[in-house]
Amino acid sequence: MNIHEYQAKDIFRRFGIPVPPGDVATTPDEAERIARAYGTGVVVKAQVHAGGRGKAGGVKLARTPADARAAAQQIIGMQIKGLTVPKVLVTPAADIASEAYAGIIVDRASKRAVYMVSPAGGIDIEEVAATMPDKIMRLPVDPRYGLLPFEASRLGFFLYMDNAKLAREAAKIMRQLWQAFTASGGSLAEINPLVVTTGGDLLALDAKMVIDDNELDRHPDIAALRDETAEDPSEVAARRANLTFIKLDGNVGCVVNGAGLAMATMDLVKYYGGEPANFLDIGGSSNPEKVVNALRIITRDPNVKAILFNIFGGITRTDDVANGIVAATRDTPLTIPMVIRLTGTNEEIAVQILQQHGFSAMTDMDDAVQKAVRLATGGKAA
Amino acid sequence: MNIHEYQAKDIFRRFGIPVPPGDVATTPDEAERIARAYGTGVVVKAQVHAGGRGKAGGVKLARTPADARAAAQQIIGMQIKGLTVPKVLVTPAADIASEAYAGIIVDRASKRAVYMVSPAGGIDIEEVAATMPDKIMRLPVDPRYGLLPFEASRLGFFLYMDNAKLAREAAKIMRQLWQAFTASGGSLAEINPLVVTTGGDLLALDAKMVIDDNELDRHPDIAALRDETAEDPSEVAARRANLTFIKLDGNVGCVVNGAGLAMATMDLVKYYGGEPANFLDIGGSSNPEKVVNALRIITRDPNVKAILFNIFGGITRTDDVANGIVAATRDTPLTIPMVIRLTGTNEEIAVQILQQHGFSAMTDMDDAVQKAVRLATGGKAA
Amino acid sequence: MSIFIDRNTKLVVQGITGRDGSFHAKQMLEYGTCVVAGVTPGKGGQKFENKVPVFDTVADAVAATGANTSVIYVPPPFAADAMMEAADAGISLVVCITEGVPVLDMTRVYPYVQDRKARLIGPNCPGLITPGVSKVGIIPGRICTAGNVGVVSRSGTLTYEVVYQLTRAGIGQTTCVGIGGDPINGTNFIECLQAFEADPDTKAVAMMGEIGGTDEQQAAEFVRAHMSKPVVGFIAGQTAPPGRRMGHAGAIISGSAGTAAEKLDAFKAAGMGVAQRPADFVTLLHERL
Amino acid sequence: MSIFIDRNTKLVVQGITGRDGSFHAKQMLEYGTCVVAGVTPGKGGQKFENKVPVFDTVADAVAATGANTSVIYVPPPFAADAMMEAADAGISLVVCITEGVPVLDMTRVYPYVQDRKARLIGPNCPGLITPGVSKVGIIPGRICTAGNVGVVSRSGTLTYEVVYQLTRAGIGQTTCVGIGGDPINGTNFIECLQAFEADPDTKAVAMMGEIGGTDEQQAAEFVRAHMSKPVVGFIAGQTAPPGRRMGHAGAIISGSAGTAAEKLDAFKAAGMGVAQRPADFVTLLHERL
Repeated sequence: MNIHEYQAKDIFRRFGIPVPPGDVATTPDEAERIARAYGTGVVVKAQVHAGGRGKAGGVKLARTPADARAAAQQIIGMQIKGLTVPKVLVTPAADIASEAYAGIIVDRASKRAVYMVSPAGGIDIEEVAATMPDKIMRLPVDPRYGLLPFEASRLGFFLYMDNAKLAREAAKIMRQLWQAFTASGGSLAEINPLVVTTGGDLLALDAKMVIDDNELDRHPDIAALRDETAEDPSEVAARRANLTFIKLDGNVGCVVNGAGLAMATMDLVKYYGGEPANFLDIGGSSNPEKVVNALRIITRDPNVKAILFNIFGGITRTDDVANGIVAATRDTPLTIPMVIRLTGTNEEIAVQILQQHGFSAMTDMDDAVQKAVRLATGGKAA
Repeated sequence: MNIHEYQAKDIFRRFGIPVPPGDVATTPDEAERIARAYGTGVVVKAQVHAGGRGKAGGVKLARTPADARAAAQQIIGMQIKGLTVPKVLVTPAADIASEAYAGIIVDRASKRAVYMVSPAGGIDIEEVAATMPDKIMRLPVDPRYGLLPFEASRLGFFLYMDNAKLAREAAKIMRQLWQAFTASGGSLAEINPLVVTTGGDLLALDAKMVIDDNELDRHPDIAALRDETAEDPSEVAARRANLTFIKLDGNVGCVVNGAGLAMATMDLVKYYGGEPANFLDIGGSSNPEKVVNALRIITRDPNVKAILFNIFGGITRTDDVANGIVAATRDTPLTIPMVIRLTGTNEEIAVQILQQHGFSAMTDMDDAVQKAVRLATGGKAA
Repeated sequence: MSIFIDRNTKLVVQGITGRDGSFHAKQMLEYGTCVVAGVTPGKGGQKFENKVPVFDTVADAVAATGANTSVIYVPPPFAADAMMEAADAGISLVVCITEGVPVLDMTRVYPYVQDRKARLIGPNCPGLITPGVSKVGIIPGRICTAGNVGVVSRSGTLTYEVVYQLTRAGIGQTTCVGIGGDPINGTNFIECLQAFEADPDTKAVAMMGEIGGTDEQQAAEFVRAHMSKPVVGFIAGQTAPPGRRMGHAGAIISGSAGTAAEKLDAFKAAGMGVAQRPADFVTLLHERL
Repeated sequence: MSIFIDRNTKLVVQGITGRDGSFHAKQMLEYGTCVVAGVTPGKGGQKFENKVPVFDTVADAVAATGANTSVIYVPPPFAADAMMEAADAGISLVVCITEGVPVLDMTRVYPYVQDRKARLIGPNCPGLITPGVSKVGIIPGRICTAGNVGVVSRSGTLTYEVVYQLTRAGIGQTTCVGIGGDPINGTNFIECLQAFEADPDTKAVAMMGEIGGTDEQQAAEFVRAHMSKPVVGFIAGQTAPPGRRMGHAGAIISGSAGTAAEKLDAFKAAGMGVAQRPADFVTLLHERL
């Protein structure tokens, strides 16, 4: 789960990390009021779950409250990578002497959380890794010990080699960031940039955290940070229905059980000349209700020209899926064509149910995908 | 550092372990008042840093407030293994259905803290180990993981094999005890007995904790629990003077640098027919003040008939020791003979200082010990 | 022959009295798996289906039955503890089906299991099956048939799809292993490929990867350097957008790393067969057997 | 020859700018120990005594100087971290002089150091010395002389006393090792005995134990089963009362376990020479050399 910069800063602050003050505005009026209260120049920053805010014009310096108002006016409601910006963070502008990077990610190769720090901050860490690999220190953390004091010290001295005071303060921040990361069930925590102000103080000027969805049950306070106004409405609806759904731009709506098969189905749509409209996994335990919700969400997308079911019954009972299709189309019949492929557990019963209600079912995945693509493109593809 | 039962129970309570209520009395009046307030039969328990309280008559059941008063009268001030009982714990008597044992000790062999539990509680666990070894489960805890839930569960089911409810509750107590132990810097934590009441509840009826002296700086709240009224006054004085001192019953007072050499010196006193009056280690860094304090503490013991210095100068400068001897005897000359052996760092200077003040010094350990024993026993031994 | 499970597999089912555990324990018994014990704390002494003894702890189950393999169907908050319990009790193959185990839990579980020399498969995996011999997990038995192709995959139903197509085309399997879709799991592609290479009955391997991470790239390098047997690979997620988690916690393209294109290139560079779609496995394996 | 330290020992001193660290670093330099680096976070770039470079971290020191041995003089709250830092930086012999390290810290340090294949000596120990070659720790150099007796001990000044008497009697030492007086330490008697047995120059061993624990009993069993060289043992604390800690955290008789009598019996049963008093080492070793 993504959280906003201001939320990550609240967490950081709780763990003692120095972060600048800041307040959230959802209207230009509020932004102006906040800027006036600070009485200094401010930065107005889009709070949105997408990278590259700066380049997209989502971060603006404002010298006066009126500027802040104007900046908020421009930013709130703008689209960044397909997401609407619901709010801005208004925070006093800082005088920056230098910028560094500090982050923790879960590394699949070492099977550990890994610290990455670089004295070259403020830019994308991948870029640093590609162009100045010796400017990055990677430090896998043994979860059984946590970040040890000497490890924090190594990170601190790597960042501020020539300044023992800053190195020691940075080491402390490294330990605090580790605490914030583990205590929140993070899968990523980042300070970029970590700045030295012209006054010589360290400050986490930007903050990013991603929370492991699987940790949310353990951390209700963190789960409560979810901002549905910042998400795609169809994905919010899908999550509420316990579906895993990601909206794409294609024309073939896909309903599949299992993530791997769902991806393979999308790929096959593309292979046969179509474009998948979504990723949708109904999961292992198939109750008819899930199928009803899935159809409802997919048909809301005007781009979808055909619907493709691809169900391989293992734990999933294909008759449940068939019943769901029947239930969903009983009251509001579909206005676009649908191709149903199912095989596996209770396949015969499922086919019978579908046939009784005027649907036909296929058993071969390639045949089904080709047919769906043909229907979606009006026969132009494949 | 030893703490009292009532203090250990306070800690246990803070970690959620079910312990019976109880209040501390330092006078029979208080004991009576507490018993009256409970309005039930009570147990009056000596709070003293010595084992075998029960056998020594330090634990008494009292049916009425008057009985409680009488019991406190008997117990407060009594001697148990050389220590005076300064106070009693007055606690409601419990109806006991069964008694078990649970404890954590630091095990030198596995280099870990080890859990030990036994369904045969209420008696000395060493006795259980000797007579019913299959009634004990030993579980070394990996400090990098702490007590894992499945380990706590194994302990719980070992204690209450036939009762899943009790097993699960005990597992929870095992986790809480582990937390209490590690959070307090313990070197021992014990519940003996852990009882099931006739009402079917688990209760830590007795509690014992020993704190690692080396952890006290980290845990000022625990360090504050030290009860000097429960310690030998000469040992209290020694600790304040940063000396490691243990009082014994012999007649040769020993002042040595280093624990191993101190023990070896005591052993040599015994070898030559004397009896050491104490263990005393002045430690590595020798300032004259320490020597002054050491002599003051030793000469307070009327049993001491001769004093033996055995100093091997490594880090310890023997001239510092010589200066200490001179300073200590300047104002209050000794009334008993003293034998000084020193060798090592600055030995020549030390000998000179001593000779200038009328003391002689020896260099051979055996010679010095023999002489001290001879002087203490009036020439009867060796 | 087979890898990881065979006629000597003696299985304990952790969470045998739960909804999923009891359902699949029955399925495994029906398939012929040697299920010797179940574990549910507090239900020790009961019998599952009137024949499988249930214990309070895995240690008790191992002591009483000599179980050497465990399969875990417990809810996510307890799965890490269950994996560690199994490894600590001396189980040598631990298969965790549970989906939704926190990844930081897995960073602790992995060294624990390693220290005890146990093999962990999963979590968030369908388990494994040696057709006709033993099934540990949830792979539907009827879609498999004994033969000489090893199957290893990061996904569940996609594996079923491929195995189903192989079986229909007359290509049987030695063992099918689902290693799971989480970013940190116990056994990776390389360890499975190594085992298939060592298994005399396996003549070729079908491998299904996904976007995310570099496991497939490393596996391809292993194939190039160490495999004498032909391997055919597939990557799901060619149409996945970057930065979005495609269902599986591990199926996510971070920045420019972990794309399907990158993985398919690695397969080609290693001389592997590359299946553009699941159905290609049949033709590519036929060519190589 | 010698054990653990020799002419190839390249030493880094952790806490070199502290009170104890600087004093003993000078002593070691004077003795001829190859002190290649010091570490004090924040003092990187300085020179100690105008010649030994100081670094901020042990990793930096190892990278720049190739140090293979570390000696630690840092205050107790930081000692555990210092030991782990040394082991993590690739130091193969870590000697911790610091007294007062919490025992629960040591339960964490021990597996950490083990995992990194480093040898830890101490904490709360005087270190070790190979007379005439290298001194790591605080054992006074002038009481030692090169020879063919290995010395291993749980204590500091008692070791000095015995070594002093040996030297005066013309009995030289290969290496003297103080393993420390804490209940949990890195290297025990058996590992030292093993090393002395393997060292061609060591002809006999003097071993000084104390009350508390069972290390000496196990060492005696090792002597009986695996040592060809004569070993003479001593136990300090014959007059110690049970249940009281005799200075050293490890020197405590718990219940009936860890008494001097028990340990001396084990020595006798193993055919070891038993020194009743420190001076006996001289005669008993003379008989055996």
